[in-house]
Amino acid sequence: MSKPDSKVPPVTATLHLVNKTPDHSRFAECLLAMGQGDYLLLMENAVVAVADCRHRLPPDTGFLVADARARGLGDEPSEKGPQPLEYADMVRLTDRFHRIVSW
Amino acid sequence: MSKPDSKVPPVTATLHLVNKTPDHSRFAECLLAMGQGDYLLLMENAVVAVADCRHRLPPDTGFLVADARARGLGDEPSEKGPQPLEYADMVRLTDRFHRIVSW
Amino acid sequence: MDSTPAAGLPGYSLVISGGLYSSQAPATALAFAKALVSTGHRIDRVFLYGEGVSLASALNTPPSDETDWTRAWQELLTDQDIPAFACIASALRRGLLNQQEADRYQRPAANLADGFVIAGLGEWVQALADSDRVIHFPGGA
Amino acid sequence: MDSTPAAGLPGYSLVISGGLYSSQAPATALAFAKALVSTGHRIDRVFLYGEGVSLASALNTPPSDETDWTRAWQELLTDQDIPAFACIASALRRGLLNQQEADRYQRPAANLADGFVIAGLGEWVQALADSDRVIHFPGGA
Amino acid sequence: MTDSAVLVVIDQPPYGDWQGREALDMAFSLAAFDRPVALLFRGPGVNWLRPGQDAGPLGQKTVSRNLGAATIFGVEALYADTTSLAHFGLRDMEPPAETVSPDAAFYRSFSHVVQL
Amino acid sequence: MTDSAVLVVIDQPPYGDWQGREALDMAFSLAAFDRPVALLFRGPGVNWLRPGQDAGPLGQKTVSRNLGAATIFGVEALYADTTSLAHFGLRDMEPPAETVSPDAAFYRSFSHVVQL
Repeated sequence: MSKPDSKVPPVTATLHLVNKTPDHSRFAECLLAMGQGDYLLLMENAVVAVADCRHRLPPDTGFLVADARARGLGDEPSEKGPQPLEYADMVRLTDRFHRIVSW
Repeated sequence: MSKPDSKVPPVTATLHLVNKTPDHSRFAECLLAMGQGDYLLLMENAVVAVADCRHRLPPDTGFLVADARARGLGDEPSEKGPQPLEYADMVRLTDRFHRIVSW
Repeated sequence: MDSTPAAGLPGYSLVISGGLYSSQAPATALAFAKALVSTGHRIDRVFLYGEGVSLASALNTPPSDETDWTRAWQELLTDQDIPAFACIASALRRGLLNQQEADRYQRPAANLADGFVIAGLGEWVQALADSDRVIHFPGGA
Repeated sequence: MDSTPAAGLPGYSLVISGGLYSSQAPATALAFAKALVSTGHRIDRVFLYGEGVSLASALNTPPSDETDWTRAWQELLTDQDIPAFACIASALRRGLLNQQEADRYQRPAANLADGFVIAGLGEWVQALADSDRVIHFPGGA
Repeated sequence: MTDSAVLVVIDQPPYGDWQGREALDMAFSLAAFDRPVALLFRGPGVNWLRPGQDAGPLGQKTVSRNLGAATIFGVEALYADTTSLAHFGLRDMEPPAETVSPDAAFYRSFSHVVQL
Repeated sequence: MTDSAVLVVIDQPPYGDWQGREALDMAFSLAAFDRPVALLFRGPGVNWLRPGQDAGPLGQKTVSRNLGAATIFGVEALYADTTSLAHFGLRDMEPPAETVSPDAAFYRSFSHVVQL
């Protein structure tokens, strides 16, 4: 099972938690607000973004497996694509990042 | 005070009630669904669309005066722009249109 | 307000699915309902669905300098003798119970405000059949 | 679940502002809270705000074959001895009252579920000061 | 498609809130009273039609079983917006739905359009 | 701008729901406890800053009076997104706010960012 990179991010970096669909204005706002070293976690309705051809997701993107499976989306890690995460992986992320923004 | 045209619309025509901001996906969906003879009524948060330079509103558009005044928007009728409507004018619209769709 | 419906005008039902503080729906619907009444229209029924059932709680306690939308609606419903229904499935999930449902599910209290009745979606289907116009006031988010 | 917080791990507070049926927030927050507990983290407090107060109603009555999120949260709060607060301003407007507020405003009943306390925004400010992480679970619409 | 049918629209993905389920209940209710009704999945709502859903780990019931029974219970038609299907990379649909590009003419073919 | 300040974001117009008011209450609460806090108006939320509001006919209290007191009550700064102001044709702001183009660096200058 793939895990978020466990090295500690720079103190300025931000973990972005998004639970809105890609059609919601907050989704695009979040992508605009992402900087170097940031991580994007897709939760709840936002997981449908992994199948959405309209948005290019940042390299450091994960999605909650439980939300994805519920919505019939694969949980196989891909070489470059978003990484499947369990809730415990989400805890590892929130442990690592000092600044966590919910969108 | 300007009133919606009181002639009876064709039976196929639709009155569209929109209460979402222009940034909400339903707003654009509504504009796409409008046809000949339809009327667009901006309500609640949707009234900010009268000040929004991004959307071209259809010629037959009205907005609720109470919602516009609350949000600091003018209620003067303009030659071509959206028409200010009281709730009683909204009733005249819903009387006239047989098909009314809320977005 | 004139409470005698004029002949020839369409009869209305109103559906409110926007929540009390998550939307403006109950307030807009009330202003529209008053305009209907004052122009001599008949309001057949009001149906609360989804988040809209929040309007019908007897426990809503806004600060005294804010509008009490539940009470304002109750006054119109009583004055004009308009039946108002809260969908039972929406209501139970969201903690809106009359005494009968509170007893049935052994909950500690009932909180349905006077003037509202718990009923099924059949009342909405009936509104579509009975009323010339069914106007929907959804949430706005 | 291991209930002994490990030294050196950050302490958490959770803020839920998404409603019970208008969002997935209470459910996601619960899954996350359980993951925190099972990995040895401390949860300092839970704060319900805005539509999020809907979780704390003792009258929520989902069908018996659906998850009862209020009860599921109560179990975690009790097991782990986590204080949970519902913002008083959000709660009163939305018809969530403890006995004291029901008496004060002469409302017919109280409906605050066991395990939750009515409190001011100061509890949230305190969470920002006390906890290493404050995770917010908003509505999703 | 009956010209007096009600169209119920679902435009949010499943499981994120109760809106889609309550829209579905409206459709089933109409069908139960023998009123013609159809469903339209639009925008992120097309994700209701994605095969292989399992909401058990979320503590919810999987909606596809309900939806699969729609036509059995009397829902006349299921429609899915072609553009939205493409956006979300949906080729197979479960249950199958008729693809449409909803425009004024489409919405006008129904007596009522319900969007929660 | 203090680097440990909390940023509270408002991105919906006033009066349509209670979200903005409850966000404002959060900001005022922080200020009351002497915690540094700033407000950002973004998207349709910039309409909070439009002069001449009167919500009386809606049965609500006008928010601009509250908002005007923000700096008096200790809110450190009011920011408004430049692009959103242009979208909604806002030139005058009441109360005045500092225009910004919020990007990663902007959000990173705050210890917490709160969006209801």
